Amino acid sequence: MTDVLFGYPAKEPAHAGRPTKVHPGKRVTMVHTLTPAADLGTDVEDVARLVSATGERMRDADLDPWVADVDTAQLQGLYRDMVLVRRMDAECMALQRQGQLGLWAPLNGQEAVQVGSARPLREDDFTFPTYREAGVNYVRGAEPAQYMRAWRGEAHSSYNPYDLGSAIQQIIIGAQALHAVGYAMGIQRDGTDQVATVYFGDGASSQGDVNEAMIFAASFDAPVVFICSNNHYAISEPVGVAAKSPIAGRAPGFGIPSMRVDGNDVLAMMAATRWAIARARQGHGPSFIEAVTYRMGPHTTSDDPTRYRTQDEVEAWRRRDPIARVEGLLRAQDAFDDDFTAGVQADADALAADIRTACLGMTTAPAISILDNVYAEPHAGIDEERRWFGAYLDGFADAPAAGTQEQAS
Amino acid sequence: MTDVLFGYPAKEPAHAGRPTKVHPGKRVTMVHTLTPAADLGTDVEDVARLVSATGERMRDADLDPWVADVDTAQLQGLYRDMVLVRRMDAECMALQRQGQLGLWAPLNGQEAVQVGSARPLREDDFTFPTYREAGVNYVRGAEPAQYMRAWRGEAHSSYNPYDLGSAIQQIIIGAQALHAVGYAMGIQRDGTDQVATVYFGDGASSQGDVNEAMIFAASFDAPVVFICSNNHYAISEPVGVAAKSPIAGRAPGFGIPSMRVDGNDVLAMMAATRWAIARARQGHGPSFIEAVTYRMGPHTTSDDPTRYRTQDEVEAWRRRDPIARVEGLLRAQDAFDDDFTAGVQADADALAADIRTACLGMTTAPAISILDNVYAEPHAGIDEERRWFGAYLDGFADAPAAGTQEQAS
Amino acid sequence: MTEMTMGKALNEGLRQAMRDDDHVLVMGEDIGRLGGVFRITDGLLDEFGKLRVVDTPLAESGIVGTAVGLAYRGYRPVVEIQFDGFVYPAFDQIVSQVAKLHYRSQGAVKMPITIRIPWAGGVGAAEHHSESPEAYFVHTAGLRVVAVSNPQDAYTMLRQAIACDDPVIFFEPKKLYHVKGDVQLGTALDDAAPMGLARIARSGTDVTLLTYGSQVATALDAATAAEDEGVSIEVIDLRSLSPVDYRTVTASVRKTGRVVVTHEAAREAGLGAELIASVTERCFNFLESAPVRVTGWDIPYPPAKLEKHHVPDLDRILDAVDRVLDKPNSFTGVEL
Amino acid sequence: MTEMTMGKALNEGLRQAMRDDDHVLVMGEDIGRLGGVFRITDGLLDEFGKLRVVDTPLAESGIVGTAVGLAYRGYRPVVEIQFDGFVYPAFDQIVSQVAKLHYRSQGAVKMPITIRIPWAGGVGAAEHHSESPEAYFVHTAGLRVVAVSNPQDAYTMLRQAIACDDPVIFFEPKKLYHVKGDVQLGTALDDAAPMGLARIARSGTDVTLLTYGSQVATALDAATAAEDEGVSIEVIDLRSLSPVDYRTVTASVRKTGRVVVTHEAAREAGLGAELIASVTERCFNFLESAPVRVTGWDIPYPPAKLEKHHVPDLDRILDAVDRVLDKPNSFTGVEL
Ligand SMILES: Cc1ncc(C[n+]2csc(CCOP(=O)(O)OP(=O)(O)O)c2C)c(N)n1
Ligand SMILES: Cc1ncc(C[n+]2csc(CCOP(=O)(O)OP(=O)(O)O)c2C)c(N)n1
Ligand SMILES: [Mg+2]
Ligand SMILES: [Mg+2]
Repeated sequence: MTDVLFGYPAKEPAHAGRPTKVHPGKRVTMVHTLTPAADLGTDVEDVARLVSATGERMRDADLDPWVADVDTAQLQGLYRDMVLVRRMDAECMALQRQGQLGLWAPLNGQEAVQVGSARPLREDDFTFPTYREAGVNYVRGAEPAQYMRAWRGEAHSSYNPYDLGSAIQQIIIGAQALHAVGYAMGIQRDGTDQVATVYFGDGASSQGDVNEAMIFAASFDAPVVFICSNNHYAISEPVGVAAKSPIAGRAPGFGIPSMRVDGNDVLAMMAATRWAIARARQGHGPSFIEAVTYRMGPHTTSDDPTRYRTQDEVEAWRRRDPIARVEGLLRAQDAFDDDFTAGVQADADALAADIRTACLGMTTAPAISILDNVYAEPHAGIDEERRWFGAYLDGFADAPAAGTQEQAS
Repeated sequence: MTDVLFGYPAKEPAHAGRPTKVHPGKRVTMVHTLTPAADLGTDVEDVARLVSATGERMRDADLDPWVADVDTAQLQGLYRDMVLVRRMDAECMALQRQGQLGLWAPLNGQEAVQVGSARPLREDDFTFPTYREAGVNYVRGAEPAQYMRAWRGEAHSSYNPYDLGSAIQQIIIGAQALHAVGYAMGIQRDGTDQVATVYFGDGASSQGDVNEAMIFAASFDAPVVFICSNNHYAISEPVGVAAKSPIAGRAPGFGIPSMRVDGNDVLAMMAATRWAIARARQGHGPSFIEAVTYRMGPHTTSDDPTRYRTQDEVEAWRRRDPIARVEGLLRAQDAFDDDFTAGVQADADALAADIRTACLGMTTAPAISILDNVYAEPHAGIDEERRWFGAYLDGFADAPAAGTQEQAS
Repeated sequence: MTEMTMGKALNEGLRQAMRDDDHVLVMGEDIGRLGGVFRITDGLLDEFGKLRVVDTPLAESGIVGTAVGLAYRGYRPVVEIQFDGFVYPAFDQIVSQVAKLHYRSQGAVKMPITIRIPWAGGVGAAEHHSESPEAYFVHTAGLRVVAVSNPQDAYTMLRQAIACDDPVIFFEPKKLYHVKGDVQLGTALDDAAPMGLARIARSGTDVTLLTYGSQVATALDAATAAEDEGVSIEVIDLRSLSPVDYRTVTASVRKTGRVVVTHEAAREAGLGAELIASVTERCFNFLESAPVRVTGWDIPYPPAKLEKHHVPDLDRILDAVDRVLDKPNSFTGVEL
Repeated sequence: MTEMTMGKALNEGLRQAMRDDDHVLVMGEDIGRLGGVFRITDGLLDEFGKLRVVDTPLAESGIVGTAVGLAYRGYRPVVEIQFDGFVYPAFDQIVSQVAKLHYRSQGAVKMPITIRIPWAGGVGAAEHHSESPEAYFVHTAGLRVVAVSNPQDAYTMLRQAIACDDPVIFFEPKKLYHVKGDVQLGTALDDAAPMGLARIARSGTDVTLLTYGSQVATALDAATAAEDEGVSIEVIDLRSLSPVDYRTVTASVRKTGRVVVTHEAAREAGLGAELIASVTERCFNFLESAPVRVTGWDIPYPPAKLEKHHVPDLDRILDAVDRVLDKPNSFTGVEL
């Protein structure tokens, strides 16, 4: 008969849980303690963290080794990334409010999750973002127009995925988790040491697809990193609807080691992702990161969050701002002078201006183009519809701009 | 910063894990230690057990309290149940081999899971079985014809679910897990202390629906018991394809306490299910039981298991037979005399004979009946097709048996 | 009679249905505190409480699958799918369980589930938010499928759908949520036209124009425009997409002899195909020209800026009317 | 030419495709060690190894979803869905991802995924094992849909489907797995008729009988029987269900003027509706009578003992032929 023990697996010497020593094989680990919380809204301290909300560097034996090389210059880089991402997000919000975009899903508050988890990727890695991961695409090298061509309604994807190493932003909640696992299976078959990463939300963790993705990833030891951006809400539903205990606690059950990380701590996010990516590159299979963060803005520009949450709650999270704490850290290192901030500010302004220009300069494709790319090879049905539609459009030949490019309004 | 600890949640005093003391609320527990196994085929000792393979009564502090009332007479009853279930199964296999059934999914080897988990149900509870749970329906009071009317191809369900308190046997893998949770949500709304139980296999644990079911159950504290019959195979795929570590380890991640039980030990199954049912009845929400067992026969009568597993493996499991070990226990209690066995044998023979008679006596419904019950209320489309089909059948009025009942061949 | 938007009418219909029968409950994503992303369930949580207005985890198969279990238990769940494009994860539960359980159980298990789907395009939405999946459900035996086109129908037919012992897929054109109309609240359901009947939205003698949902308004506009040219169009709002009220449809076609069908959904194996096939089977000898479809192209729904080229508009409908009247039209000279 | 069953022909087709292109891999439930429940993948694991013959966990959405990821990476996954009725859990991945990703990415991401589906009834199976879901996929833009009816097509079209850069839903009639026919193995794909072309299975002059899959054999039997009564039926095996080869179809209809469509799937909004609507649109002036459908009823697939009343048989087809020929038939006097 077995002992009656909590925990899974049986208790082990503490060091065995350190990320650097996580055994690649069958061992299932949860690297950080999880206390099932009565209220997931208040569990934000139960995370791995390297920088406090006030900007002090904290020690974490698991994470520290993964950011030992991060010097002041790199920290400044992360700061700059986040400021630019926030500015990009704000500009797109503004463009939407001005009627230039149909919709925007703001990421304000989640800059650290996105920058911290995307920076560790190599150019030849591949990521699978959701609608909210514009900050990830910033890191992947997006051109200005590539942030919002789709949100403007000009096309379904803002960019060619192979240009950025980033799949098209997924709107069907959770579907991309399986794509990432399949892509990672492809990497295995090619025998390279690339990795795939995938983003999804706390709400998404309820979808069958996300769970199946973990099962497939574990079954095939796929080199994939699951990044759950727990921003505390699925539109109006607090994370407590989706999970009675921390989401990071699910992965070990599927045989996937996981970490629960302060998602507003860019350094911790970078460390955790490096840990997970290293495991994947070395052939040790999938890992899972729950990034505990907060969506400061509305779900999308269509949403009114005052209907379901208090200003107090939002303010509490403002005090955990991901950018401010890096500022604190940099100040402590005397690396936050006017030169630096002015440079960052100028870059941010330039990015915003470029985005605006790109957006306003967009042209709408001709009507007949809606029949393009339905199939990759010739298709009798589409060919016929093209003839019909062409003949129809020709009937308007004298009408202005029919069948030709329209200038954006 | 948190400690680096394995396990989830943090270690607690050992007694806290005992089923009788499992806290109803947010506390997430795995009652028995799980050592992630390199080969799930060899992990059969890592289970809660009350009767050894050779029939000795073992002590288990978690389970014992739940079967303190089980006396010799009750044990004899469980033995009888299992013998009758095995005989019923064998008879249906024979009927299929003789061309009387289209298909049969044998449960041989899994009698203890089914009898042990179904006996604790009250008549007004409700269960959601798969195609393989004929033994559960035996316990639910099935009449002979209610085992195989569907397998004979006469109807899609062998019985009216409300007669047995058992949903129609589900073939879509995993779908019924959600039905059970929904049913349990209905119980909550009615304010009764009934419970729902649901069966699915090791393979089924990969389906999105099963995972979503756990998420919904946890979210709503639904009074439902998940029973995963891990019979080591999903058709030809060994459980290792579905799970790199024991399936019972998944539930705690969703906030659901779980137990991993020897599924060939009817007493342990009964104890575990009573524990889970008690939790549900008392308003403490869902529980999960992984019953570790083995499918001794083919997946269905269409399957040839020699293509994917060895006779040695099957023989090893024969030594863990669920019926033999109760025989051992009864012998030790001097409760296995000829009178008893003869009585059980006679009952089994009678059941088999009744099943055969019921099967051979079945009549096939008339052709036009295929249009019945598509809708519960009048439907113009079906009404019209009924007129058309009726007129068509009338054209064959002189042909033998057209539109009338056919005697079974 | 009260003037209200379709969204409000649906809200009133739900409220009435919940008051009429305490086994009715609503469930879905964001339908509780938020009142749904379209506010169709606004205020219901306050009136009926958490047990009857259920914010669920984000999983459509889970929502429909648990609704099946609730129906097993005797409840009448009303499920909101947040947008048309998110119904597919629930497709298995809908097709194999919701649609078939009554049949599979020989009538023992009823599935009085209403699945509400904010539906179709024309609202400038992001991808997956403008789908017209109705043909999938029409092709699925065991389901009833309806589509509403005005506040009164929205109010009444939603109550009828909920009261019906069969599962109903209930399509609500997003484009019409804010359009107002007069609604008679609180009438007895028996007094209303049954959900299964089509409605002649406008009488006419030359051409029968079959449509449903937000296309009804476009069709009526086309009929008005055609009138100027002396063409009298009868516009039929199908209301019930499965079963189709062929009695009303064939009576019209036998009168006009000419048929145009319009819908937003793709053409290939869409509902228009069913309508034309059935009309041809039933009215062949009355037809004076080939029935014609004006539909979305056989493409995924296009990006918002281009959707106007996909959703049939007045011009495309009039072009089809010309075609069935053998007047010059865009197909003149095009080989088929 | 070698004589072999359709099952064996499919097996050979898969093997050839895997030899021709090492980015082809097969995945599904029980397809490895067991060789699939129908043994279509028999021997492939031994020849190509675990990385190219992948026994997956039991989750259809997972299978198709990971295939999407593999396609993103440049692979050409061939997915086996174990039975027709188990494709629905994958419906979301098929409809929103597989079908649309090429369009959604403006052509950047190819989805050369072949989804093989053992299909349809007539084999005395348990429920959910005899579904005919083809209309769902035909209605879904972005997919190609084919159905095979003989070993040669099975072999060749499977290779063509795998070589095609678009996703293909590939229907294999279970009823024909054991039926034998001559197969020319190993030919160059360019020499074979394109997958998109229909085949005139039997020439005739009086009636065009459109069908596909296992109904082709029934249709040919009907044509033979009709010949005895002096009726000449042209049987067209569609092969490609989307797009339909309307060139071949309309040429036949313009010749015969009379059309019968037969399929196992339910009638309402089934492929038959599409065929009749399109044929009517294209050949109205050539039609001498209303085209008629002979299909499964609008019911869930019935229990095995009753399926013979559901799947169209020779008698029901001949009854329909009588109907299009205006001879006495079961509809005589029935009001439509
Ligand atoms: C399958 C599906 N269902 C519903 C939706 C509608 N929807 C869009 S975002 C969202 C909430 C997602 O929450 P979460 O996963 O936490 O991500 P977040 O938006 O917070 O980043 C919902 C319900 C969808 N896009 N897809
Ligand atoms: C959705 C779905 N996919 C596939 C199948 C085919 N199938 C029937 S049983 C089975 C294996 C099930 O294995 P498991 O869940 O372990 O249950 P067991 O048969 O071992 O009792 C499969 C793949 C199915 N019935 N439903
Ligand atoms: Mg969220
Ligand atoms: Mg099993």
